[in-house]
Amino acid sequence: MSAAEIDLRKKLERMSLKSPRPRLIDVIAADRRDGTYDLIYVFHHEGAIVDHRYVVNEDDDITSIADLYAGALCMEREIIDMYGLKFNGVTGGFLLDPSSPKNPLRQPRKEVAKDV
Amino acid sequence: MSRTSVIPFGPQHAAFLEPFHLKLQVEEEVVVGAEMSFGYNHRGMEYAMAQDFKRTQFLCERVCGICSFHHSSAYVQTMERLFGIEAPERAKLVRMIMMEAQRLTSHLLALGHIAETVGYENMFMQFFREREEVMTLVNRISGGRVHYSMNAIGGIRKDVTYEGLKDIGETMDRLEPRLLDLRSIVRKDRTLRKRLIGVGVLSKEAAFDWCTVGPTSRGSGLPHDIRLTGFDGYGVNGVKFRPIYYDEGDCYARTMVRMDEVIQSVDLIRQGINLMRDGPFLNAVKGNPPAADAYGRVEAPRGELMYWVRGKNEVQLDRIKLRTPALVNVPAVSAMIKGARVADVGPITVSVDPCICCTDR
Amino acid sequence: MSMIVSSLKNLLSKPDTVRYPFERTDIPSNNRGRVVWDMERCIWCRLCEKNCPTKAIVTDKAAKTQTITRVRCIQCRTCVDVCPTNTIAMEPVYSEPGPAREVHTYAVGMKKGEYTVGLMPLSERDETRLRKR
Amino acid sequence: MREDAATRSPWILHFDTGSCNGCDLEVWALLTPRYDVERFGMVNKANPKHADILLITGPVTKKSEQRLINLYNQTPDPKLVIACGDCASNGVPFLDCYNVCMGVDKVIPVDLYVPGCSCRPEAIMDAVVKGIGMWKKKVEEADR
Repeated sequence: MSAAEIDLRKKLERMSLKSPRPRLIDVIAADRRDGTYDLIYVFHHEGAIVDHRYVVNEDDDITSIADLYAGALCMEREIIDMYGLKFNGVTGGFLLDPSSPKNPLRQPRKEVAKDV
Repeated sequence: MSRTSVIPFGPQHAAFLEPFHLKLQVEEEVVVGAEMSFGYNHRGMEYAMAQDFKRTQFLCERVCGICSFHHSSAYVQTMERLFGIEAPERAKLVRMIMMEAQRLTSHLLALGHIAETVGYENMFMQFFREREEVMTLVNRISGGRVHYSMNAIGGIRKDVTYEGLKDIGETMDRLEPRLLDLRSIVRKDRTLRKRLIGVGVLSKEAAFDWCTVGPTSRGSGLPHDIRLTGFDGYGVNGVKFRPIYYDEGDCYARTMVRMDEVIQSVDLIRQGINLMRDGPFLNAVKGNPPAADAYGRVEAPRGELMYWVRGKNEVQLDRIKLRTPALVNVPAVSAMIKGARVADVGPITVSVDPCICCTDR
Repeated sequence: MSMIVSSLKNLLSKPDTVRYPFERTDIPSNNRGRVVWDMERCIWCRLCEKNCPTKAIVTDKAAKTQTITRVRCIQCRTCVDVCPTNTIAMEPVYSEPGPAREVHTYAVGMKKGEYTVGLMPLSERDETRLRKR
Repeated sequence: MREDAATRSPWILHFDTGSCNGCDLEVWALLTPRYDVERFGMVNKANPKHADILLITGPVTKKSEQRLINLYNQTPDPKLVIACGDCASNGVPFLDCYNVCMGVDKVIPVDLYVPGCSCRPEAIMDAVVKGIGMWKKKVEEADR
């Protein structure tokens, strides 16, 4: 479990003590174009959007939150398909067929200027 | 202990309008497990929509034909937030009226579909007859039956004329008594009640756990409605309404939520027409979307629809993500279906109004 | 009201069906049907070609023609909105289905509403250009 | 006799290969009171073995490509394929998408193209009426 995930779990547990419990809207992944990915957990809480943003590495083993919200499973499976990230105990193959391109939403790496 | 057998449903099946695959594990007549597979409609819209933010305006309507205007409204709202401008009051009201008109067509389709799935051809035809009235109305107003192409970033592309508004009002007057008749039929009808009451129950806790939205969650006693919080045109400018919800959580409750919302939409359209004042309808934007991100939400017929856009100071967008209501509602079917009989699988699946082109994008 | 009453009402009322191929349907006057050019006014600014979201329009300034692939047009009305001289108009009539994908060419010197019919070119090149992959 | 009976009522199979539902809805509108395509003896059948006319909507996605080929092979000859809408004709609004095959004709032979996004029910009806004529010819040729 990565540090970001422990943080998210703590936050979720703290939030779930509140009433009403926040509703999960979506799990968004976005390419940062340097081998790391944004992972955004979006919640609806008290009439507004609350989001928790984390940065994860390509080969991080991310803990699934499907045990807290069953609906998160499909969102995580989609991220596995689109970006090739790994979620613990979740398999991909949600949207893509074997004949489709692999990880279609990965973007080319940014060219980083080297120190001279 | 009886042996478990597997029944495949789909991808091409009489009960579903769209292709998706359902693998049922059945013991005798009772469903003990279900596995759903999607992706037959996956085109790769999120990649395509990030290519050119102007073209996306037309492309996002083509994500789903049933809720096309909701998609484009959500997109332009998100872009307005990103650009930091606000659409004029008149544009917001026009959007609200057209969104409610589209909700009418979508809900009438869903109601007709469920009537057809339980084998009630007569009611199916009646719902579709009323639906056609709304379809010809939106054709007269926007010029298209399915894709309205009315939205632009910063407002609407073309104003609705005075005659157009009068036409909408007259059509609603004509439609309302017929819809009220249909509601009283759905309330009392024996066939529907016998087929749908107590079937496919989704408890309040399960509905929350599966993150369901829209009529699916409102049928299970969760009064979420983004129209109260998300979209500026509703609930802020003096439009009054209350979310409709039922506590039973069965197929009949979901059907009744849709039936009541049809009447509510007629009322909301009338309120919108009354609030309409003359004024500008477009605050045009210049330049490329800035490198920031924004959320936008609307209440589509199937529930909350969310767009998230991150720009990068170019014509291309860095990332556009859409969370469609069907993505969370359709997987919840596997929770409803457990313990149901095979004959009820059709009505249960249709009662969440599955929209596979939204799920797969 | 019950279903029986409603059914009887329907039985006695006029049918809803439009006898379509034998009589015309009520296509509204602002229906987005198909794009037509009035070539007298075209100033060759190429705005329609540039703004078309699906690259359905090809402007040929040398040959003085405007070409539209009917199955590529998605009736978004962008070209009509951007045209500075009202050269382009949207007819309420929809494009006819047919066994071939038609390309309609409007040229200077033709009568209003007249066009030549061709077949859709193999547009692999366009597609790769659009896809940028 | 067989020929006469068959050509009077062709049965339709509608399959969605990844469209936006716009054309699907218009196909459904054909079955409903206002357009009522059953006047021509056409019935929407979910079984490919019963069908004569295939109404295909949508740019063929990679996952439904094989399913479309299966359906086409299961439909008895002579058969007619109608591609409804722009996206089924050449995949147009979805040009940037990575998971589509750009039109039905890249996968199976198409007899009639219906332009429009989404195509109007009248256009689909025109195509079906035209299609019956073409299909009758095919039946005659097959019987000869």
